[in-house]
Amino acid sequence: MSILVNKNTKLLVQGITGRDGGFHTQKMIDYGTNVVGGVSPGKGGQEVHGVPVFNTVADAVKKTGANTSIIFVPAAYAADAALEASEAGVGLVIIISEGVPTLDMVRITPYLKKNGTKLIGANCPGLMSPGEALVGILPVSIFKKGNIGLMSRSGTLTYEMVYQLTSSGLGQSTCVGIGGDPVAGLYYEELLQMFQDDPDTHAIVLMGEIGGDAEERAAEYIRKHVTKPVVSFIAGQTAPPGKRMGHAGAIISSGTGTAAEKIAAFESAGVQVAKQPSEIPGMLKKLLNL
Amino acid sequence: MSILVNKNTKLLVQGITGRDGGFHTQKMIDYGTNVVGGVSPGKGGQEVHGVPVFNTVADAVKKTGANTSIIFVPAAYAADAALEASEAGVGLVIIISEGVPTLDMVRITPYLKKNGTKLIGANCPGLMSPGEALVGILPVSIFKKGNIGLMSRSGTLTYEMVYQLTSSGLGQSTCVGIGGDPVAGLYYEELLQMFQDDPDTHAIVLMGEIGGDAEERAAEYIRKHVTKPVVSFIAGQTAPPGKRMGHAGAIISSGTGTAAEKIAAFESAGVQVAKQPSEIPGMLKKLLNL
Amino acid sequence: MKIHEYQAKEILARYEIPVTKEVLCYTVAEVKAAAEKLGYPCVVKAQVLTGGRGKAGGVKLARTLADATSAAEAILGMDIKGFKVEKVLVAQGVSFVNEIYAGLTIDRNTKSVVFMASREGGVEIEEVAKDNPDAILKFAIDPDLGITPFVARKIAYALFDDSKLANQAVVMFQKLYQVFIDTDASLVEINPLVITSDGNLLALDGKMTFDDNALFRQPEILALNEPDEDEIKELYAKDKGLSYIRLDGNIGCMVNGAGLAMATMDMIKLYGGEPANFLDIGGSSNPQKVVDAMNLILSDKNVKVVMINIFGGITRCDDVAKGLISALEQIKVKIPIVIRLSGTNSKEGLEILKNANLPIVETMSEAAQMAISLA
Amino acid sequence: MKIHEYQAKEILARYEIPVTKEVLCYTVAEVKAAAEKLGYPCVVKAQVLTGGRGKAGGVKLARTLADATSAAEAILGMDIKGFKVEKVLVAQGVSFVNEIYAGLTIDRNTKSVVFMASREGGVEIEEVAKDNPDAILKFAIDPDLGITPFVARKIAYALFDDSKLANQAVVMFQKLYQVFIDTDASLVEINPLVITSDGNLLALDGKMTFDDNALFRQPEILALNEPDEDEIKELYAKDKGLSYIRLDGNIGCMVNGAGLAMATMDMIKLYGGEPANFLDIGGSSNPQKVVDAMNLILSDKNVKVVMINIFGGITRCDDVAKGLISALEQIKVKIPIVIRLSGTNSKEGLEILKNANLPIVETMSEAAQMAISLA
Repeated sequence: MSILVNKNTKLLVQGITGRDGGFHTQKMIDYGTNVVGGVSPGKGGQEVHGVPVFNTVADAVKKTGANTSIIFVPAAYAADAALEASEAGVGLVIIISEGVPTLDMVRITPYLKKNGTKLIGANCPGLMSPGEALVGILPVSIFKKGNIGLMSRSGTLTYEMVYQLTSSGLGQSTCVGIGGDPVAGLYYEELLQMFQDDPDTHAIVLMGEIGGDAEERAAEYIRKHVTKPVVSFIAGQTAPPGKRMGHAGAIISSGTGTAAEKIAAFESAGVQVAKQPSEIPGMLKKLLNL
Repeated sequence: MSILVNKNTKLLVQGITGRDGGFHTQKMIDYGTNVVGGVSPGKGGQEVHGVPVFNTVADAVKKTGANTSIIFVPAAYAADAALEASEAGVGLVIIISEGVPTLDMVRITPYLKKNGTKLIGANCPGLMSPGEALVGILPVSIFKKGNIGLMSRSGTLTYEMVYQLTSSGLGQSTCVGIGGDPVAGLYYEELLQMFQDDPDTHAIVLMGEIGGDAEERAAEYIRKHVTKPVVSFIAGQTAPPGKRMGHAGAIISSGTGTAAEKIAAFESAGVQVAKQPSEIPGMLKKLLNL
Repeated sequence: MKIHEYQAKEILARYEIPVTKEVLCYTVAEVKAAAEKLGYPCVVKAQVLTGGRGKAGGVKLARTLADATSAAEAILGMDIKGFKVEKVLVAQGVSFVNEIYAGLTIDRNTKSVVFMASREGGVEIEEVAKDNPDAILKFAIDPDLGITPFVARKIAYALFDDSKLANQAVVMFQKLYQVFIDTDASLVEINPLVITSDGNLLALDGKMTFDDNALFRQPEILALNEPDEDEIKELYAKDKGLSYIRLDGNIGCMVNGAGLAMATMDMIKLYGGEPANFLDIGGSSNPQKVVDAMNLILSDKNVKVVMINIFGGITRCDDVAKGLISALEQIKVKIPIVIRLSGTNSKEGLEILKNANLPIVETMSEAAQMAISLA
Repeated sequence: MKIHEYQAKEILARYEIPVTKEVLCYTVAEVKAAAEKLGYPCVVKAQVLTGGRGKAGGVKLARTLADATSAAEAILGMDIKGFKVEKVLVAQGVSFVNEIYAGLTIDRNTKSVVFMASREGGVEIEEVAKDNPDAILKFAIDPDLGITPFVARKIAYALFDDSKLANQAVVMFQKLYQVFIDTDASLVEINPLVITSDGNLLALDGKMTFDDNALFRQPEILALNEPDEDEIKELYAKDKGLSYIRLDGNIGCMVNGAGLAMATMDMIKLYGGEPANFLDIGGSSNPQKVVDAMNLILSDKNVKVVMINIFGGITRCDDVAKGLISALEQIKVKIPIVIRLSGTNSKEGLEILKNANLPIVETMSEAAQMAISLA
């Protein structure tokens, strides 16, 4: 099993006629993801990699029964694309686009919530459930089906971690890149609960970052609700204070969000924190008695 | 019993320091309604008829536990007052104010819904559950406790009807003036269901008006969901087409909303329609075998 | 509140919605000059605040100056449903391939603004609604979102197969919604919205009405108001806190509450009488209102009897009674009055009237019957 | 993006939020003229895009012309946390009875704009947060509603006991929120917001930062940007689709993804090295980016070795490899390069690099250790 995406995923690609949308549509199809349609206003009726293109998400959902949508449209239009998917009844929306204005995310959040639409991203690499479905831009070759659930604010750091896990023989149930923006969709707490509830996830890896207090809140959540082993790594431990390291999330503001605070919070919740990603497979094996 | 308001109602009066707010606060207290507080920004700390006044609804709810609020503030501020009550957790809000802009009502509707706040009005006389509580501006002397549920788009027509009922010995469970504006709170369907569910309501009187299709929808609802006897009267049967009769609701637009259409809809749903209010008590007695 | 077509199109143009080139004219000479300037064909259209001008002959195509002249002569001064045509709009003739309907109004059931659109434009939308309801698409607009681009696209791609037209429509429909919101409209309608022969969208006609309750915050819209004689009376009434509509009968009515006022009229008709007016003195208890209301009723010389039907809620009967006494002191009322008073402070009110020796009855039907017998 | 106090207050003033009378000055002579014009006491304040100017001596009260002169001489040219003071604001001295804090920012947890308010203004809000967290009131603003009047009243009556002040605050707080929304801000702060001796609200200081992601639709805000030398490099990088921050070490880093870039820096430090920069080449696969990135790294003369760490997702390894080859053809890279490439199209990428005879390692820690050994 897995969380969020699996063999039942019927995927729509918003922005399928763009360079990245088209490229990754092919990759997802190659992996076996059930890509049922694409959306690109004014290009309805065309086909991309054999996938039918529609003018609106509503049309696409009506014709294909899509239940998940991945968004590759330019940042200025990404929030509206997510609203469109939500209004059309899509239950899970993943925004890959980078650079979405924060207030756009603030504006769409209540609407998606009202419609019961789950959101991943923006500015994220998407999800991968090895052996089930790729819904994102993750490099499939590094994954292996297994029982580790992984979530991360950073895209490439996720790949790094997956690479280490797979190299050590530890497969993954689902890997989720939650994105590094200040206002994002599903976050640690919701995903921790999903992994906790997924029978095929035996341990959880949480890749954190400096800035904000999401890791501290996750630690608190783990203490209260998570019985499965959780290990973590915090990126940016050596970042200079006050500098914004690419992710808007990664700002150390005075007194909160430092790596030291996050590590302390995790450790007090019984979560082991690795000094470098390569330590994590060993920690997991020990915790799982492998 | 009764619907919506009863002895457990803890009432707040928004706009308590105004002329109408003050006058009707006294009337409601006189009737025995539990008026726990009033709101008037900048007048917090004062008292009106022995009722403490607060600057904000949040303050008032915190201090008094109010669960219902009645709004007498000027029309331009009424929608904001309703939002304030809803945000503070008030479950039932009644807007008495007349002349609230339609788009204000459109704007507040989703917020109240999201918060689970029921709304009555605007531009309505409020509610009366005889022997339980008066939450409105209805003249108490004409009411009598009993088993007829009454709802009406018109204020004074409600009084007229109540007067006829009481004169004929038929008491009322609850009387609700739903208001005559184009966009209003609880409407026939919701209230029909409440009366249907109220064991002490034995029959329902629905006072309709020309314009819109609310009566037609109510007829459909009655056919499907209401087993108790319903009788009706439609005001404006002789109104000239195209003229707006005070209530924004009362416009006959070509082909829809005429008295004839409404009467036909009701009759096909088994609802008896009276030619004048004074016929209604006789109809009810026959239906209830009194 | 209604405005003229030319006013509606001025507002649309301000929001950069393309409208026909046109000139407002008050005289035949102005129409001739406008037609010469705009070229032929052009269209001469009566500007009246009522529908059905087309069927009444208020819209004429002119292919020559002579056409334009005779159209102007025919239409200016014409009576359309009781409205005298005092001005016409001369609009450039447009060659088009298709007529669309686009309109925004308030939907009571979804409690939201609804965008109505149809590929069958050019005729009255009510007729389309009756004959072919599926041809009208309705999109309830979430008030928290407004018409976001995706909503506009949904509407546009439902109406247009061509993506160039759809793109134009996406921009236009968002602006149309903005007009609706910014002006507190109750109706904004473009019918027809045409696809011109060169493949662009253009508003041939425009109609807007506004929420009277919101005019207090719309001074620019209020300034466009051009009430006719009856409406001036109605506005005067509104200004005094009254709601008045003149009718053709002889029994003047003064009632509090619109529903009761309508029921009062129904009652009068039921017993064979004819009401002279609808008059709702509203939900407040200001004695001056009764004075104003009485003046308004008596200004109609057809009125032979006044029936006052008050059920006191927020309007206190004692205030009504005081107002009546005060009104009758100020105006010499020579015609009979029938009063029915009940509700809040009715005891005090009845006491006051008794002292003034005014005729009081107990029920609405009694009052109606007595009024009819005195008319 | 940050702006200066004087710029923030100009924006506030445009929204009719009362701010102190003040003059921006670049020279001592200008300060003298401004002080004479504004009268005494006045305040001379360094305008630098960093916090803590007060502690650094960048704010001085002047009671006389001599005071103002010496303050100007002391502050102009001063270095505050690496920022040279090139301009000062001379502000009229204000007599006040109380200092309030009012600020708006984004709250990640409620995913909304949050209004923070405190009766304990005048000090850094982070200190209040640490010492007396209950003294900070937080109001999450429903994005569908904004700060409606009732929300503004809730905040105002929590801060002010006097209803005259509360009424002023209701108006001001609604405008403050409008500033935040209209400008796509990430922080709007008035600290202190003072109650003047004559009982009015006045913004003594103003601070605003903006969402970089939204600058594309905020040309007026973007025009206010005054980047320093490092920021110019960062902006140049941003313009090229790169995210660059200069640091003090000697190992140049080129990484895709912010998290991996941080982890790369962590790794270098873990093994005893010092990164020369943070450089994220982002999530697209344009070969030109690698050329630009290499130029940027080599513009730092401290760099002794370049460590390239690419994990291909949306960035395809073959594009990175092509970009590298292209970059190395264009620029004569005299220092060693360590490359680690993995992920999407990594096979094709590695093939390309092998043909070009470039050094490749398999893991991040190997790459870090090799880079350190070569530095």
